Amino acid sequence: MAVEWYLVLSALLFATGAAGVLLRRSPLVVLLCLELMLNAGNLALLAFARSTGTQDGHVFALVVMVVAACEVVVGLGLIVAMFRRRLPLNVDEFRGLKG
Amino acid sequence: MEEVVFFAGAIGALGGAIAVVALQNPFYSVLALVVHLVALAGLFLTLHAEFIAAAQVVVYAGAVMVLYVFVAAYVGGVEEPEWEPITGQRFLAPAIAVALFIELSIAILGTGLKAIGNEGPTIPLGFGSPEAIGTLMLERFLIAFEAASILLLIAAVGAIVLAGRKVPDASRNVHRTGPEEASDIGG
Amino acid sequence: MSATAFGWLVLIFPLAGTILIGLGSRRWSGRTAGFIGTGAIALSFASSIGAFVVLLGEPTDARQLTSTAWDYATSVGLDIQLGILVDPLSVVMCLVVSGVSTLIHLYSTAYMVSDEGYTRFFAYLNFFVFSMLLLVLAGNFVLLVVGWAFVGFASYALISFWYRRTTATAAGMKAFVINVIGDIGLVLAAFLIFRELGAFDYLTVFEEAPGHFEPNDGTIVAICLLLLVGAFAKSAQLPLHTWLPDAMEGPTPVSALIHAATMVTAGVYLIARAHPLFELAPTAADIAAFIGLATLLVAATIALVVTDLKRIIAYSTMSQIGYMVVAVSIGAYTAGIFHLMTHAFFKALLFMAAGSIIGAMAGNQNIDRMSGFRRAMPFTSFTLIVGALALAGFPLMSGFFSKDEIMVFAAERGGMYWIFAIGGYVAAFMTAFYAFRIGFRVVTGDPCPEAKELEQGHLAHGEHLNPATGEKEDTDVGFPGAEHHIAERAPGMRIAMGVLAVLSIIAGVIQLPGITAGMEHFLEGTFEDSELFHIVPSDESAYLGLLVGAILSIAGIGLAYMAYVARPGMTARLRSRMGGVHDFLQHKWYFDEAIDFLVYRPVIRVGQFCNNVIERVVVDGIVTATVGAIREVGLLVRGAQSGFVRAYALLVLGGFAALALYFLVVSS
Amino acid sequence: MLVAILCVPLAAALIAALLPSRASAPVAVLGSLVTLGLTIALVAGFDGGVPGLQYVVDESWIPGLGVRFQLGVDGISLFLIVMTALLWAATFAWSAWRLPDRPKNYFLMLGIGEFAVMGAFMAQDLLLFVLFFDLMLVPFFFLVGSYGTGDRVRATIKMMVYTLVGSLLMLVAAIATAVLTAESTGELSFAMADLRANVLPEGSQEWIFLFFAAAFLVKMPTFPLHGWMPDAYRAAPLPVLAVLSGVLPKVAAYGFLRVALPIFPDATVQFQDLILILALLSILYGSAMAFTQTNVRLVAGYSSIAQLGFITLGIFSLAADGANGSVLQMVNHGLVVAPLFLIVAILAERYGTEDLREMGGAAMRAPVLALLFLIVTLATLAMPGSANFIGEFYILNGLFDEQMTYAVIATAGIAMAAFYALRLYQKTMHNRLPEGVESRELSLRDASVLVPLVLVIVGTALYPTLILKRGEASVQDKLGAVNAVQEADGLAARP
Repeated sequence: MAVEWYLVLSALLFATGAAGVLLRRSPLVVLLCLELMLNAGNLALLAFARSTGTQDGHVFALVVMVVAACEVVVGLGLIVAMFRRRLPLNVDEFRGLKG
Repeated sequence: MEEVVFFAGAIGALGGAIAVVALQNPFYSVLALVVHLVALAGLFLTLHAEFIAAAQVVVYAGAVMVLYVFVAAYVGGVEEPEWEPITGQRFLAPAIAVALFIELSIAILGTGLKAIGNEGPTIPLGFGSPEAIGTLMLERFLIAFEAASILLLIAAVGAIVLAGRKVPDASRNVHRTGPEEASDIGG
Repeated sequence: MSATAFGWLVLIFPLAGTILIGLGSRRWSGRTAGFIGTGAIALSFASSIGAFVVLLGEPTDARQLTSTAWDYATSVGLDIQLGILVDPLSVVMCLVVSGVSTLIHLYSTAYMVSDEGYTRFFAYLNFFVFSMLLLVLAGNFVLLVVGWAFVGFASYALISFWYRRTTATAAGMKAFVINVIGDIGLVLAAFLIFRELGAFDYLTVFEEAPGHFEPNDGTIVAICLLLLVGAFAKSAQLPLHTWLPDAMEGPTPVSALIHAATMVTAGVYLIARAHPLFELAPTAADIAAFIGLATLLVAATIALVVTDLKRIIAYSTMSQIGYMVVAVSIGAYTAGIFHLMTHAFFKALLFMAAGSIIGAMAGNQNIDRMSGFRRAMPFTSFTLIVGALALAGFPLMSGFFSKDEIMVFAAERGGMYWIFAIGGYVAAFMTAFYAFRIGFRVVTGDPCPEAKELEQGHLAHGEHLNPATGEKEDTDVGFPGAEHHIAERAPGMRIAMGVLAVLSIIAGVIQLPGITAGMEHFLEGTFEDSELFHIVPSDESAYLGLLVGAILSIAGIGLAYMAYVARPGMTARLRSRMGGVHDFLQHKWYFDEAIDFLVYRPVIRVGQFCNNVIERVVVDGIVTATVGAIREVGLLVRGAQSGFVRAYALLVLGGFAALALYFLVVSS
Repeated sequence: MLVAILCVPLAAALIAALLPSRASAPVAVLGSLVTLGLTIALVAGFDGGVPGLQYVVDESWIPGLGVRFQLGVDGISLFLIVMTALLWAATFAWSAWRLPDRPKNYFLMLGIGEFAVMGAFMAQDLLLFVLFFDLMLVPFFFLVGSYGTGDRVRATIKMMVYTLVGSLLMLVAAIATAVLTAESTGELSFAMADLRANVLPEGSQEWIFLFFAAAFLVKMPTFPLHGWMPDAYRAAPLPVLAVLSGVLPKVAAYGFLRVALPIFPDATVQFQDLILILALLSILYGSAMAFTQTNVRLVAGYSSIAQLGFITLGIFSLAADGANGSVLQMVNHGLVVAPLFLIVAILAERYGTEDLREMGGAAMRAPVLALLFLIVTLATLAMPGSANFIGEFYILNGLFDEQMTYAVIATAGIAMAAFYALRLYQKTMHNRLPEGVESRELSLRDASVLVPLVLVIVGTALYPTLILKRGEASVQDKLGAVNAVQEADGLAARP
C-alpha cells in the first residue's frame, strides 16, 4: 500500500477527532476525541517512518503515547475531582474565560 | 493481502472513531475507542511497526482504556443537553472538520514528496522491533526518553494531587465567576 | 578715589542697607531699621557727591567713565558685563535720587513708626533706591533693563505694602504688569540694537550708531519707539499711565519717593541717555514729544476734578513728567533734567505735606472734607503752600525757572515746536489752578472737625477704614498702623520737609538765564556730541518766556482764589453747567475702561476659551477619542470572548484551517 | 566618576530599602547628598573650553547589536546633572522630613528615578539613552500611582499611555536610525558619535525625526500633547512633582539638543517652523491657561508648559545664543519649579486646600516664607536680574535674528507670565486671610530644604556666565551640522 493511503486515513481520523472535540460537551468524551487526534498523528508518523525507512518516527510515536497517557491521567484526575466537588460535567458550564 | 488488512483496519479505525464521536453514552464511546485502537494497531503492523503496535494494544487499549472505563463507570452516564448554547457551533464544527480533511488531503496528494506513490524502501530485518527501538531510545534519544519518564512521574503525582485530595468544604463548591471587572480608563 | 569707585559705592550702600535690614528684621527694634536705612542712603548720597566732585575735576570730554565688576552673562558672541557708566547725566541723577531719598527715608522713620511692617518698609525702600541707582548707573542696555525691572518690582512691593488691602494688591499688580510691558519694549529694543550694532554697551552703541544708520532709518525709528514703550510705561505717559493714580494706594512716603520724585522720571532719563539714537530718529523723538504733550494736557485736566488729595498730586506728577518728556524729546536736555530735579524737590515736598495732612485727617484723603488747617498745622500748611507755589511756577520759585526754560527752548526751535510752547503754557495755567485748588482747600476756610480737634491738641482717631472702599481694617501687619503722624509732632518729618522747602524755593539758582548755567555746563560732558544741546535761547527770549510763565501762574492762582476762597459756590455751578465734561474728566478720560475692554477682558476671554473649549475638546478630545476607539475595538473582541472552551477550540481549528488554506494557495 | 554619580543614588536607595523603616530616610538622603557632592566635583574638574565629551566611560555591552555602555558629559549636560542631583536631594530631604507610608518603597522608587535621569543625561549611546529615558517612567508610575492623591489611578494610566506611545515611537526610531546607518557603513552601531558621522539621507531622517520629536514633545509636554499633564499634576505627591516637573521635561528638551539636532540635521531644518509654531503655541496657550486656573498646582503646571515652550524656541532658533540660552533656562526652570512646588506643598498643608480662591494672607506671620516665595515667583516670571531672564534673553535674541516674528510674539508670554506668577503669589500670600486659617512661619525643617534652593537661584542670578560659558563650546558643536545644512540651503547662517 502506498503511503498516501495511510496519510489520508490519518487526516480523516484527525478531522473526526477534531469534530468530536468541537461538538461533544462531556469532558470524558472530549478527552476521548483528543486521543483520536493523537492517534491520527501517530499513524502519520509511522507511515512516514515506513516511507523513509528510518525508525525515528517510532520513537516519536512512543513519546506521543507517553504524552497521551499523561494527558489522560491528568484529565481523568480532573474529571474525578470535578465529580467529587459536584461540579457539572459539562465543558460549557465553565466560562471563566468570558471577557 | 496487505490491502485487505489495510482496508479492514481502516474501516475498523474509522468506524471506531465515528462511534466515539457519535455515541451518546460515554461508556460506549470508550468501548468504541478500544475498537479504534486495536484496528489502528493492525495498521501499525502493516507499517512494520511491531513494537509500537504491541505497545498500542498493551498500554493504550489495555491499561489506559481500563482507566477510562473505571472513570466512566464512576462518573456514570451524563446526559448531554440537546440544545447547543454556542451559535453556529453545530454547523461550523463539521464544516471546519471537513475543510481540514480536504485541505490535508490536497496537501498530501498534491505534494511533490518522493515518498508519495510508493510503499517506501525495502527495509532491513528487525525494523521496528523492540530491540531496534530500544537501542534508539537508549542511545540517540536518551534525553527524550528520560524526559518522557519524568513527565510520566509528574503526571502521576499530579493525578494523585488532583483526584486524591479530600473535598475540604461543601460551601466552597461554587466556582468563581472570573476576574473582577477591569477598572475603566479615560472615559 | 576715582569717579567709578564712588559709583560702585553709591550702589553698594543701599544694597548693604537692604540686606542688613532684611537679615536682621527680627532683631531691629523701634526705629533702628529706619535709621540704618536712612544712614545707608545718606552714605550713598555722600558717595554721589564724591563722584560729582571727582567729575568736576576732570576736563569736559573726559567725564564719561566706565567700570566693570564681572562678566555678567557673556558667551557665544553676546557680551554683557556687570558694568557701570559714570558720567555727568548719571551723577546728576544719582544726586537727585539719593538726596531726595535720604530726606524721604528720614521722613519715613517718623511717619511709618506705628506700622507693623516698619522694618520691611525700610528694606523695600532701600532696595528701591539701590534699583534706581542701578538703573541710572547701568553701563549697558541689559543692565538698564535689570535696574528698570528692579525698580518696577520695588514699586510693586511698596504699592502693595499694605498687602491685606485688596485695592492695594490690585494696584500693585497693575503697576507691575504695565511695567513689564515696558520692560519688554526695552528688551526688544536691545535685541534690535544688538542685531544692528552687535553690542549692548552704551558707549559702543552710541559711537557706532551714527555711522550705521541713516537719519530716520526705519530700524532706528523702531528702536527708539520700543525704547519709548519702556520709557512711557515707567513714566506713566499715555496710554500706559493708568497704574500711577492707583499706585497712590501705597504709603505716602512711597508716593513721594517713587511715584513722584524718582522712579517715574526714569523714562525721561532713558530718553536723555539714549539721545544719540533719538537724534538719529527725529520722527520717534517727535512722537515722544507729542505724547508727552498729550499726557501733560490730559493729566492736568483730570487733576482739575479729582478729589482724592494724593491722586491730584499723582496726576500732577504725570503732567509734570509730560513736560520733561517734551523737553528731552525736543532736545532741551538741560531744561528737562533741570525740571526733573526741581520737580523732585517740590513734588516730594507736596507729598510729604499731604501725608502730614492725611495723618491729621486720620487717613481720609478727600479734599472736599479738608479745610482750615492753617492754624492747626502751620508748618505743614507753609510747606504745602511752598510746594504748590513751586509747582505752579510762581515767580522766583524753582519750578518757575525750570518749567519755562522748556517752553522757551521749544519756541526757539520754532516751526512745529511752537505747539509745545503753547501747549506747555496752557497746561501751566491749569497747573497753577489745581495746585492752589489743593492749597486753598486745605489751608484756608473754616477749620474742619479734624482741624479743630488738632487745634485743641488732639490728633483725630477715626475708625480704621480703607479710604477707597470703606472696608473695616485692623492695624496688624498688612494694614496701616494704629497711629497717624504729622509733621508738627515729628522732628524727623519736619527736618525733611524743611530741607525740601528750602530747596524748592532756591534750586532755581543753578540755572538762571543769563546769570548761571551750572546744570548746562556740567551736563555738557554727556551731551557734547549733540547738536540740539548747543541750541541756547537768547537771554531776551528766556526773559520773555519767564514773563509769560509768571503771568499765567499768577492768573491761575488768582482763578483758584476766586473759585475756592472768594466765591466758594462757583465750582459747583460750573460742575452743574458742564456735567458732561466733568463726568468725562472724573472718569479720567475713560482710559481704565478702555484698557479693561480692549486688553484685559479679551485676554481673560481667551484664557477661558482655552480652558473650556480647547482643553476640553481638542486636548482631552485626543485622549478621549483614543480611549474610545480602543474601547470600541475591545468591545468587538470581547464579543468573541464567550467563555465557551469549545468556541475557542473552534477558533483555533478555524485559524489552522485558514492558515493551511493560505499555504495551499501560496504554494500552488 | 560618572558611574559613581549614576550608581550612588541607586545603591543608597537599595540599601535604604533593606534597612528598617526608620533608618531608610537618613540613608537615602545621605546618598542623594553624596551624589550632589560628586556632581559639584564634576563641575570643578570640568574643562569649559572643550566642545567634546569629558569623563568618558566606554565599555562594550551588547556587541551583537552594536550597543555600548558609553557615558560622557559635556557643557550641555553638565549643569543639568548638577540640577538633577540638587533637586533630588531636595525631594529626598523633604520626603524624609514628612515620611510617606511605605517609605522604603518610596525612596527606592525615587532612587531609581534619579538613576534613570542621570543615565539619560550621560548616555552617549542612542539605545542606552532610550533605555534610560524609558526607565524614568517606571518609578514615576509607582510614585504617582500609589502615593498620589485624588484620581491617581486614572491620572497615572493617562500619563503612562501618553508617554509610552512616545517612548515606543522613539525606540522604533532609534533602532531604525542604527539599522539604516548600518546599511551604508556596514557596521551596526548605536554610538551617537558614529551616527553623527554618518548622517542618514534626508527622506529617512524626516520620519525618524518626527518619531523622536513626538516622544520629546509629549514628555515636555508641549501643546497639544499635554493632555496627561493636568491630571498627573493634580494627582502626583508634591515633592515628587518637584522633580517630575523640574527635571523630567528637561530630559526631553535635552534630547532635542543631544539627539535630534546633531543626528538629523536636514530634518531639523525641514521641521524647524513646525516645532517653532508648536513651541509658540505652548507659550501662549500655557500662559493663557495659567491665567485662568484656580488650582495652585495647575498654575505652576501650565506655566511650565509655557517655559518649556521658551526652551524649545531657543533650541530651534538653531542659533548658538538661542540654544545656549535654552541650556541655561533648563537649569533655571528646574531650580525654580521645584521650590515652587515645595512651597505649594506648605501652603496646601496650611490651608487644607489647593484652590487659589480659598487662600490669602499667608505672609502675615511668615516673612521668611514670603521672601522665599517672592524670590521664586520673580524668578519664575523671569524678572530681569534673575538667571531666568538671561536665559529668555538669550533665547529670544537667538530667535530674533532669523525669526523675528516668533520672538516678538513670544514676548507676549513674558507679559502674561508676570501676571499669572504674581497672581499666584498675591492670591496665596497677600490679601486677607480666610476664616479659620492661621499664618505660620516656615518650620526649620522646611527651611533646611528651601533656603539652599533659593540661595542657588540667587547665585545663578548673580553669575549666569558660569553656566553659559561652559555650554558655549558644546552648543556650537551640536549646532554645527544644522548650520551647515542651513548654509547649504542658501540660508545664510549667522556670522
